[in-house]
Amino acid sequence: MVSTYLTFVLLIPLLGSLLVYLIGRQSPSVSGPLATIACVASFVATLLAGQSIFLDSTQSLTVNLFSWFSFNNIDINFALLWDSLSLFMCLIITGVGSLIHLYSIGYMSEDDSRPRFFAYLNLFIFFMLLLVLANNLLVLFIGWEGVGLCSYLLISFWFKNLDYAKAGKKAFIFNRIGDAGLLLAIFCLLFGIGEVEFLRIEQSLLINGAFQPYLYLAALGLFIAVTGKSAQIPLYVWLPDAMAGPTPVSALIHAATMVTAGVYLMSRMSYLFDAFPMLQHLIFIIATVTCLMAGLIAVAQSDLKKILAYSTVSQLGLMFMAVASGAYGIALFHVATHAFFKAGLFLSAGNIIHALHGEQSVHKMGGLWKKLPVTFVVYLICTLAISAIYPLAGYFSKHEILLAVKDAGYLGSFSWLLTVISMLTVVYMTRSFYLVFLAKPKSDLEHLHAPSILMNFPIAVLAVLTVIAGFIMPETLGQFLSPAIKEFAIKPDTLSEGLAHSILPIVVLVLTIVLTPILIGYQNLAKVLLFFPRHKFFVDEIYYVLVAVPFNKLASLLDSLIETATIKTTISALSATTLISSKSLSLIHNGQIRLYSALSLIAVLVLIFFTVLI
Amino acid sequence: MNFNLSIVLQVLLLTPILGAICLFLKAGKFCELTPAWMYNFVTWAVVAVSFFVPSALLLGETGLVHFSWFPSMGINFSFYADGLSYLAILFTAFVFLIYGLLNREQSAGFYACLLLIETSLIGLLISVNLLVFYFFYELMLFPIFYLMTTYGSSEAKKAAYQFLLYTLAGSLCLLLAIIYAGYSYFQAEGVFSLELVDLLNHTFTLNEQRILFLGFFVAFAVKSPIFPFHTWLPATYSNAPKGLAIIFAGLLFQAGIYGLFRFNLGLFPQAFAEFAPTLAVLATIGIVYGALLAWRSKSIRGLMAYASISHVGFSILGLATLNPSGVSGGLLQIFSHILIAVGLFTIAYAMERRQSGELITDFRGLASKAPVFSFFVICFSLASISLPLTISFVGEFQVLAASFAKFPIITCFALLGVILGAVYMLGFCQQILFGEPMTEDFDDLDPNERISLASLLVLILILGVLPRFATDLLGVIAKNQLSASPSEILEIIGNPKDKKLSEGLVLANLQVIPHE
Amino acid sequence: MNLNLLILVSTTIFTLGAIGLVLRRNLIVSLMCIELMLNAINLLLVSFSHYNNNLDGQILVIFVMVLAACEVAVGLALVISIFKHFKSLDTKEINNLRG
Amino acid sequence: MNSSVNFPSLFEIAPVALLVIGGLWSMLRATAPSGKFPVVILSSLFFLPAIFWQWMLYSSDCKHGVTGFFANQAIVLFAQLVLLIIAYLSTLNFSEVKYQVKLGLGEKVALIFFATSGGYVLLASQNLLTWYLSLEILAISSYALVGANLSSKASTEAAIKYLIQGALGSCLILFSFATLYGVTASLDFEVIRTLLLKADRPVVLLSLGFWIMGLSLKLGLVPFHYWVADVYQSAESATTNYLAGVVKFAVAVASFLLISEVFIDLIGSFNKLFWLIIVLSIIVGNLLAIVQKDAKRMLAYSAIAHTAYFSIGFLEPKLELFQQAFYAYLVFYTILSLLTFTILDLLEEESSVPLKHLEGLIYRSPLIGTVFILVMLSLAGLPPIFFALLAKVFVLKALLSAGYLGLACVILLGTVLGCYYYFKLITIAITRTEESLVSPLYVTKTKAISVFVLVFTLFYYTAFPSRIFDYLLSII
Amino acid sequence: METIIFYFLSGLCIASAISVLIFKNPINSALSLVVCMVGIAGLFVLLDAHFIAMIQLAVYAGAIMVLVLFVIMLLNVGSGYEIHRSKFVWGLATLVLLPVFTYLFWIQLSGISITSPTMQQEVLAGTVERIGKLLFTKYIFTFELASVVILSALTGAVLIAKSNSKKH
Repeated sequence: MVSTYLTFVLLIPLLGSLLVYLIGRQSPSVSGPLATIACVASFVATLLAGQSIFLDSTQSLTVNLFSWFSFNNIDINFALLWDSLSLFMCLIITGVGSLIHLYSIGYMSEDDSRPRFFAYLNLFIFFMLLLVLANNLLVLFIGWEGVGLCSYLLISFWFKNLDYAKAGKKAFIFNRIGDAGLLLAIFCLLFGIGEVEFLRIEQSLLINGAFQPYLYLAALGLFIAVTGKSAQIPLYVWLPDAMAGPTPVSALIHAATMVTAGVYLMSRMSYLFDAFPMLQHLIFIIATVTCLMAGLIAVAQSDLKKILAYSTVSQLGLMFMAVASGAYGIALFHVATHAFFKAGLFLSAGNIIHALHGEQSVHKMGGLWKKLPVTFVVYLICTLAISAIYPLAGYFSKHEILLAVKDAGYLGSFSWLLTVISMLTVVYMTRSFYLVFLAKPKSDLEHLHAPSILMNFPIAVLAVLTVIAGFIMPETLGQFLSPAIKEFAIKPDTLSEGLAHSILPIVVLVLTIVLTPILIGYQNLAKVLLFFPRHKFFVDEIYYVLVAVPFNKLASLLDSLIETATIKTTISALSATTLISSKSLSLIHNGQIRLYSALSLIAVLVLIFFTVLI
Repeated sequence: MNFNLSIVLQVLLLTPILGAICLFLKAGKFCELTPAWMYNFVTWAVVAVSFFVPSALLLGETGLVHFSWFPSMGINFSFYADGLSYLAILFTAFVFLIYGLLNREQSAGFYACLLLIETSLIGLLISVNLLVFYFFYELMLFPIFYLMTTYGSSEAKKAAYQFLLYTLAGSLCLLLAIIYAGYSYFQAEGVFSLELVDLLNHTFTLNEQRILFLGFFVAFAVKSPIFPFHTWLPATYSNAPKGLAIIFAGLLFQAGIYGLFRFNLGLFPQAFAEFAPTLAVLATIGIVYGALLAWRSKSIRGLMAYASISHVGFSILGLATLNPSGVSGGLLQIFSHILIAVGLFTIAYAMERRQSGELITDFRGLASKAPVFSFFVICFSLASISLPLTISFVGEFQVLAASFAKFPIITCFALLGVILGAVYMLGFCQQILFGEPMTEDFDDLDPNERISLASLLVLILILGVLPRFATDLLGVIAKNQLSASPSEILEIIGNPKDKKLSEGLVLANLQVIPHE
Repeated sequence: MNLNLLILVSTTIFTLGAIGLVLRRNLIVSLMCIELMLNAINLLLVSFSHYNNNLDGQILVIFVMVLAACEVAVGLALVISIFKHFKSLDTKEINNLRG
Repeated sequence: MNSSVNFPSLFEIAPVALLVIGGLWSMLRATAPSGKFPVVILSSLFFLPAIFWQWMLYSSDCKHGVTGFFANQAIVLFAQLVLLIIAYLSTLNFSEVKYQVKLGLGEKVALIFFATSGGYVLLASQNLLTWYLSLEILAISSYALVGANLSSKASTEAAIKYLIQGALGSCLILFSFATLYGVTASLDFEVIRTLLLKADRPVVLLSLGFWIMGLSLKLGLVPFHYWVADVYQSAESATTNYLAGVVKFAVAVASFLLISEVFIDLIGSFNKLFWLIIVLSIIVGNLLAIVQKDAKRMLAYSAIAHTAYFSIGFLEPKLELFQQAFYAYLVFYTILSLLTFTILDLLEEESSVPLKHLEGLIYRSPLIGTVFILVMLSLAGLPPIFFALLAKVFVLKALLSAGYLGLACVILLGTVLGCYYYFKLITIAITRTEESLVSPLYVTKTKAISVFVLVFTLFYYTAFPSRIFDYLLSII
Repeated sequence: METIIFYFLSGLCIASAISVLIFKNPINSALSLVVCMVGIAGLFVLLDAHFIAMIQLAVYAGAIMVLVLFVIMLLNVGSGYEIHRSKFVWGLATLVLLPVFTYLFWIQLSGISITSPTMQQEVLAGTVERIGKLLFTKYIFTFELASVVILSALTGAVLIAKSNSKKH
């Protein structure tokens, strides 16, 4: 029964995607609702399939759909793993997904290519579900690449704008680099222990230990994959550009679900990472630097979506700090809360941008609180949540992470960095909040494009979730996830603790609100101070110089050196030699019979000497 | 129905030949058939006949058919079909069928040449007498040359010469090696034989193996092509007229890889093992080199041509692993590349038919003009970069996983090729599909094109999702080929001089499908 | 008079004939040079015949003469027609065929 | 001294007699003041009985030796039979109208008859004298035939060049024979063979060296090839056909017989010489062919290369594989060369076939065009005619078996070079031009029949290769 | 005496052969050739080849050379075509001449003297009778064959002449 539901969970979005496109081509307006229904149906199916796990979270089930292929007598099955972790992820995906689908109906109502959009969205849901439901790394890889593909398609959804198309390509290529890492990891595992199924890898590691260099390489490969998908240094640069896609896409893929796949994967393979503390240390450092850097950049950005994007990168960094510290459950908790408030933020931003007819620069906004009250409230709540202010969801998850990180003790004397990171979040979020809603209007606010109820309802739900998640989740999640990943418990903070920890963020928040207008007056100072963050630390340029240029040079070098110079020249030299030699030979045949006789006689002499003497 | 394999194979071979002759003699005039109609009829017939091969294989005890022809020189019509040949024949027939759908306005001579190429391909896939194999191997040269020179531009003529001389230089090495192999057998056994069965029984000394391996290798390396032997390919694919690049790119290479597998690996296992690392390096260079140059390429077909070099590299890498899964992955790559290359070049052909211009930059924003077209472009591009659930992923995965176990560092470079694949393929898509449309009139695909591309795509997906049948089949074939040392084969087939030669050559049989 | 001297004479004449073929530009002289060479061989044959005490060589000489005559007949016919075409017998000018 | 009269019986010389009578008849007929010269009738009248008679001789059991003949050898009789057949086919070419309108057709046919009888005797000769004499019959007739096209300036020039070069070759051969006579005191092959080993080695080496060079000159091998291109190009195609097919066949087989019957013990010393000559011929022949602008001249140079291919038989005439390779390739080449020049005959204008004349051949006459393409492909050693491949396989097999790997590679190189210009000819033949569409090629019945016979032979031996190759092996 | 005659005749032959080469006028060359042939005929006599000597005089010096002279006169070609007087060519010729000459001579010298029969035997002079007998017994077939040679030469000459006459 469960397996049937599970199959439905997967198949509904896939079929939905096909149907949406096929039916949608005839009547575009149907496509949105249809896709939403599919997503909701999938959500319902998830709930139904998850019944037993809700009751007993230790349950896990493997559903073998069909045998895919085999490698060295290892059967690679198209199989699903149904346990609390995958259920948890599925709920987030289908739940948040449904809301965003709903939102998109309103957001995309004027676009002619709606069917395509919703088909892609549903397809994305399918691949994402496949990713989290996979029972082995190869099936996961399908989802992994599939979501990358959908991300590509959705980022370059408005393909007439070449910049958008390029952003999509960039996202895909960076993901592809990560995918290569994942492949490498799979190869290592196949070679090292001959298994690709999560459970079997776990068993094998438990029995044999994990001291092979190949497993180390596997873990590294997995981490490379994760940096690609979850936008960590060094592969994070695609995510800000990915904001070229429609805002719901940014919310769904680039905030709530896909980018957190890395956290999921590392949680799944936690036993592998746990075996290599050195690697964890490395991950931690990378995550910290990512977090810090993204926060700094976010402070200096003026594009609303970019701010949110860097914020996402930063928050992901935070999650990986937790993961590296061994606190997988807490990271997943943050995945959930982040999904709620970041989706809320993005959708709010979507409302704003929608209302302003596509304007994205925060400097051109302002005073919107009156015009978009619901959005204003949601944005406020989410901002507070991400700033980790009690009692919103963000506070709980973030605070736990900070605790876990401190416990892990990687930072040592650098623990003040954590505070900096947290406060950076507060600063950039508040700055954007101020500039969008509170600052003086820079433009005519009369012709706003008011958001429909379809757009306001989902963000309201997300806001509600943001508010209540902190109270509900910590207790349940700890129990719920512990069978699937390492034992962990979240002890919820008391009110007083919560308030105490919220003082600093609130102070910073207020300071930011006060200081931002003043700082705006000193443009030059800001330019100097934020020179590097404003230019994103020149990472894109550095990559261009370090990677793209050398490869381009290499390619042109190969082209000119091998393809043209060596091979083609050799060939043309050969043919030229042939022609020249035949032409010069034909010069000897000049029609002079005396020359012929002379040559023949000389040949006679030479050949006679040749024969008789040799 | 009781179909004798020998009859099926004969019919399979004779159908295109007779078709070609009929077309040549303009037999269509008498019954008022257009050449295209006749061509289509013949290709359908070939596909139909090739469906009987497995049933004939299952009924009979063996895959070997033998007609004595010139025994004193060891030259006989020996035909053999195993799963590999069968699949390859089926795909070949299918591609010719598709080409018939796409191109319906040509003259009788054009189609006759195509059928000759088909004969040649089918013939070389089923012949197990080395000289007969060579005969079929060379048979395709003239039709290709004819088609290129008669229907192509002056550039195509040049390319035709390049193709001809290159391939010929390679295959003459093959001829020399074949004769040398026969002679070496003669020295040992006192009989001159060019039968693969006999030669498989014979253990060549290591030195002989090395020399012979090189002889065979050069020919197949040119045809495949393997890295330094590839120069003919971009020119040929780029200049092939009338969409013939579909046939060339889709089918020619398989002769090379098939030959490497059946002959180099089968006859000279030790030399192959010795040479495998070099082969892997060459293959990997091919993968990366092809990808880099595809990235740089400015013309559509140039890009696809270099992409082909890159893809074929995976196939070769698979063979070089000498691991059953790797080899079977390499073989599976043949089929995936057939489907993908045919798809991509069909797309290129569709573009050329609609708008002149062979550069990528001559096209822009086609997505908004021709959505169906764009859909296929994206799909085939994705298949080309071996997205999971396409056939190319399975093959590539097997190849890379097997090669990782043997050549870890080389494999890392091959992975670089995987990344670069995305770079050039998506760059291509972006360039032609996205942005503001450049021209007004770019019609979407016509039904024939849609059917062909859709059928290819369906195959790509079906084999990508359910490749088990193919991988098991190829796996068994690969395993037998790898494990069957000459002495083992001798055990299996008994005395080869026996009248019942047909017992021989147990490479694999369609019967040996273990799954379920 | 011994065989070696005869051979010396004969080879000298033969060589002179060959050199004449190279040096002379007149076609008729070329033909004469060929005759010279044939004569040298005849001399050689007769000497051998003498020293071998065997007459077969002389028979061969007779036939060589016949052939020489035939060759000259055809050759001279050709020379005449060459002269008609080229108005000259200079081999230097008879060089339309080349390459 | 043997004083008995050594005249062969009429039964044995009947074919020669028929040929000579045929020649005489043609001469007489040529004196008739006017009217068409009946080439087909006349040649059939004498050639067909001769062929028939030869067939009788060949299939009869009494293959005993007679003075002046190697009659005890099946291969000789077989070669003579082949010679008669190809000479007949070649003669039929003269039935074309364009030859009828020229003067001297009767004489030409007579010369063909005489030359063929020379070739016939050459194959069977058993002493140096007959060998030399019959070679000269071939040569003198050839000079005259080449020069016979007197309306053409080039033809005369080629003839005189051929004569001077040929005479030089004759001198070389004769010099060699004289020395052979000097050391063995005999003209008989049998005696020479037995005495040759005892004779002084330097002298014999010198003498055989001269013979080989004279032979190379007659066969047109590099570096004695200067006449080949001029003669093949300038002679009428029918004559070229005869020279390249029949004369070459006769000279090659006769030389091979002489080597394998008489010089067999010493020929090993000339390995390197032959090797050099063959390599040079392959390379130079193919290279020169590439730049030619006249189809006949191009194919003349290619003929040099092909002659070198079968000449590999001279390298190791003792070995069966080499004998087989020699005969196999010679038969193959002879058929193809006959076909080639028969087809070029159709396109000829003033004794030359500029490449332009080939344009659109396949459109002017699809059948002839196809045959032409097939011939070119076969000359290149490519399918679809398997026979071509087999011939090459024989050559390569022989070479590999004796360790001539380098030479085998040179042959492959030559094949690649050769492919270039054969395909150039094909490309021209398949070029569609306006002119070619309006001027269909007229092919006479006789020509069609001879083309058909030759193509049929090719296909027949492709289908049943063992019928010729195994057979040849059995009678060598 | 014989030796003196031999040296005289040999010198004559060689000298006249050289003069064939160096006379500008073909008529002079032809006459030198006749002298050479006569000299050779003399050598034939010395070598007891009487019949051959006679034929040499009759056929060669007589018939053939008359034919040649006739053609020369018919075409009226004077000394227009110079010998190539370039020193280079002559030097080259000498270079060619010397090695051939010395080498061939040396080889023959060392070779034949071993195999040639001793002189004690009765000298087999080439008289008409002996030659004739040999010609009509052992070489009768070849003798007949010679007719074919002559026939073909005749036909050839006629053919060429015929075409010539047609042209004018």
